[in-house]
Amino acid sequence: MVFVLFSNNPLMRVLRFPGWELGLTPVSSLDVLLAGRNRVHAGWQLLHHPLYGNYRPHQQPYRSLLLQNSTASTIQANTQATTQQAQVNLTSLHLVEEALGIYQTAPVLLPHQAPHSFLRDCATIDLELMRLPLAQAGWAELGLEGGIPPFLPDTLLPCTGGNCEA
Amino acid sequence: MKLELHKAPVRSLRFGPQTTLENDVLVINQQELQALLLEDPRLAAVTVDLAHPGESIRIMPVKDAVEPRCKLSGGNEVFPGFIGGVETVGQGATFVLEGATVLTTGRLVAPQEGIVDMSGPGAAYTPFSSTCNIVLGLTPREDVTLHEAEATCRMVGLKAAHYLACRCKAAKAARVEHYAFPPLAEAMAAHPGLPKVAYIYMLQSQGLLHDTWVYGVDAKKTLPTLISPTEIMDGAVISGNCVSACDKNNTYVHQNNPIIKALYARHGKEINFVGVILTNENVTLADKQRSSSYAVKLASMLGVTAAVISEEGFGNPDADLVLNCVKAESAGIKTVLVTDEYAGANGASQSLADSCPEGTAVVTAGNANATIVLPPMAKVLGDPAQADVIAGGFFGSLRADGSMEVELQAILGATNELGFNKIGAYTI
Amino acid sequence: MPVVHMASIVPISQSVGANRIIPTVAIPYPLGNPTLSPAEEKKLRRGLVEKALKALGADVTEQTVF
Amino acid sequence: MAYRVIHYINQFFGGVGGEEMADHKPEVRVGQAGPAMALHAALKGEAEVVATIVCGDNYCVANQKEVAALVATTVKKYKADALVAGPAFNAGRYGMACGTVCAAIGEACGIPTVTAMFPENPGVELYKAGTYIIPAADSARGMGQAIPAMAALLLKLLRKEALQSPEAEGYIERGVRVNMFYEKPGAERAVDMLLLKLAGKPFTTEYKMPVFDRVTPRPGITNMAGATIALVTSGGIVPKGNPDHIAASSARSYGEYDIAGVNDLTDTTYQTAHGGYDQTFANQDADRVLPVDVLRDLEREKKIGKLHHLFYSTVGNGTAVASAKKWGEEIGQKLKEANVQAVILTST
Repeated sequence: MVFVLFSNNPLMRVLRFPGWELGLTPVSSLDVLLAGRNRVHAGWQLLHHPLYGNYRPHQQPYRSLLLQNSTASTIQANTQATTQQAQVNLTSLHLVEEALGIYQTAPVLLPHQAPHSFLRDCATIDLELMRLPLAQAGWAELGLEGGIPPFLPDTLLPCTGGNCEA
Repeated sequence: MKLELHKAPVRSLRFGPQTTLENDVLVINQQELQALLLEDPRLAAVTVDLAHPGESIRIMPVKDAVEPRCKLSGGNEVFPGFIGGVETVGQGATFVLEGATVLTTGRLVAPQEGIVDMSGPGAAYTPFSSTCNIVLGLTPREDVTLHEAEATCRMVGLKAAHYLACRCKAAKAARVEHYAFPPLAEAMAAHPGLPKVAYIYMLQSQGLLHDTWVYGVDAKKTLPTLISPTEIMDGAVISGNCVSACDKNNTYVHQNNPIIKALYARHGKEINFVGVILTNENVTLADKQRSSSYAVKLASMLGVTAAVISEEGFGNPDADLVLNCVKAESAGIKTVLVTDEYAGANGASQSLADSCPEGTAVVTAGNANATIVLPPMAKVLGDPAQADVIAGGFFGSLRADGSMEVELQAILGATNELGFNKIGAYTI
Repeated sequence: MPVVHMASIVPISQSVGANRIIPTVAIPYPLGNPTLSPAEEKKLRRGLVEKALKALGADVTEQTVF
Repeated sequence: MAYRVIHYINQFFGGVGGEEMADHKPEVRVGQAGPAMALHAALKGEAEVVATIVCGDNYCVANQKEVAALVATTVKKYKADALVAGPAFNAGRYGMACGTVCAAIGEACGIPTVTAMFPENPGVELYKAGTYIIPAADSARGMGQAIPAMAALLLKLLRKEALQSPEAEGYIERGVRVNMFYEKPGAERAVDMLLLKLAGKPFTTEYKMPVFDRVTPRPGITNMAGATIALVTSGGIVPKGNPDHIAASSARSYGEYDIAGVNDLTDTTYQTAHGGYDQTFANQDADRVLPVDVLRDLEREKKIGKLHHLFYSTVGNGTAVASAKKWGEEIGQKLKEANVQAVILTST
């Protein structure tokens, strides 16, 4: 199985994810979502829901997304499609598109817009909420033995997404 | 299972030399309570304050609300897995200090909202402006991890609630409520002709500060399960959910679940209320699929024709709500969903992050993004520094005159998805 | 006039009520495939469009995936 | 004391002139002009129209911010409690003007605004969330009906009376969710609703989940070699540079583009405006979304009669279902008038 982890959470860059493809760059949470969406369109499947359970996009500047590419997984194939058709996971597609809809309802909070203590907590919460999906993908908490690593925020890269406002 | 709730009303609170209930006044020995709570080595400091309905007091950020209860008989103790052992609760008699609430406050993370105003316009939106509140200000030691800090604050609230009830349990209850939950075989045969109805009770279970505990077990690690409503009344379900104040189900609303109450009110008359199914709201899609299938399967095994489904939180739990609804309806179970809405401050955005054509019957607890201006209060209990975070615009904004414009999201229990309040929404 | 919906995600096409549906290749390139040579890609596209014309020529009574 | 109302009307109803005066700059007249007189009368002394603003429709649509600012200044100067605009009936630009002015003033000044227009006026879809729109007839013959309805709703808003449902109050549903306190807690309402649902009796959901329409399939084309086929896409294909500024998401419009003489879409001539998918592949070759090249071949080979010289494009991503439905109807109408026999609709 092949995994990709997209995240703008600086804590994720301290950790080790052996054998995984990583897109750990300081972009906006929306950019993370867009990167994940492009993979979903290319047939990858989300391993967890792309929205938080309590924070809205203007309340949490960080986002991590874990996706899997596995032809043997339970992808709902579009059987009548041409042979060249990428098999899109409908659940992932539906959830990522609905999540993007939610991202449009309020301005996205960018990391540099929030105070440092707030950022550290948000990064911690993002990591905590990712623990289960990461663990289910076989992650063994490498680098977390000494607890949550020190938090070093970084400068945001320019936004690349089609519908983000810098 | 049979449970009696012995309810002793509390109309006022004061500090005194001995914790006791005198003529509906809950007298609290402040030092004794503080000393008990400070037995937890993870706590650096505890303050105890009192807040009454109508006072010019703002309490924030509130982590949890707990109703003081303890067992009179029936074995074990309330809050199994925390105060009580892990043995079964929900039978015998339980003493309740009705009208009193323990509110735990203290900073765990930023941002963290959870406002209770005891008077003014904000008071209309929180159930806890009409209870007499014992406000615990909690400061965990600095070397305690966030996980430990959350666990400490959670435990302290339960401990205080149990202590208060225990010290007063000799008092005579003004009223005794009787609840029975028969064995399945009896329940199935009872009330022939009445439709069998279940309650699918969704619990937030996504990780730190987004968790719920059942008999001491982290709900994300459970499969959906059957539980007697009387067990819920004895505190089998505990909140570890500390964000999104408006629609987190704090421990108090679990203890007093209004959907269970409403189903009991019709039981034997119009419906046969045959079960409560606890299910979780996890982050992984595999868990969401499994839990929704399993919860609906349990409902099918009970042979119910209808179910009320309640949500906790918003955003990704909307997907669990929709999965539960679609799977139940396709199994021939008619559903009513209880949720709240995030339709934007202007009310014009899409309310839920997910939807399904099967969701034809929805009760809403209102738009959490609607804003309200909270005037300044004479006293702030808890951590006033949190006002800075609120001032930062994450949940609202602080005005020059000390008033705050906040979304209902910041007010504890404002859009409770167990349908605790009368608030709702409609389309203009 | 008849309409044929050439859509990457058939269930979405069905849920929005299309009556004649042609499944296409992928969301970012419904009528192409960048991994093919230009000539092969055009052949693929032509095949899909011819299928669409066939669908437009067919009488259907309910939602039909061609 | 009577409430004070400002009335916004266009050049035609202000007596300035017709289409030739559509660039007329806004002017403020003290008291009532045109329909403001009827409105003033319908308010029966409980409110009075203190000033009338007359503005050319083209001017307003082209200078929305400036006109809104002028109206806001006028509202403040006259200490107005409310703004009324129109009725615009089925005049498209007048509808846009009334909608934009009402929405802007409601937001900037926090006062009630009411307008009226024909339900299919494009201003309805664009501005209904931002103001109250009374459904009016398609022409000024409906003035007599619209004005009293506007006055009645306006007075309710001024008195801050709780509004009932849009049907009961007679305005077009704004699609805006408003909180209210019910008589019973939500839990009891849920069980009440469950009992009705169980009994098969009618019940009213408190929140309607979005649903889609169905249409009856049309018969197939019998003579494909003689048929004119049109291309429509929700994949956002537009001429390079996106001249109509179709939004990447939550589109507010669709584009109509002439492809007469275009045999192939290339990376220098066409692109996608769509923000809902990775644009790389469509920008390299827009035929991957809109198969113009293949249809030209088929046209040449007489497999189809011809490819319609216009194609229509919008962005599906996040676009309101109501807007999409309305554009679908408009595009359908245009294609029908152009004698198009069949449509290929592509989606990403």
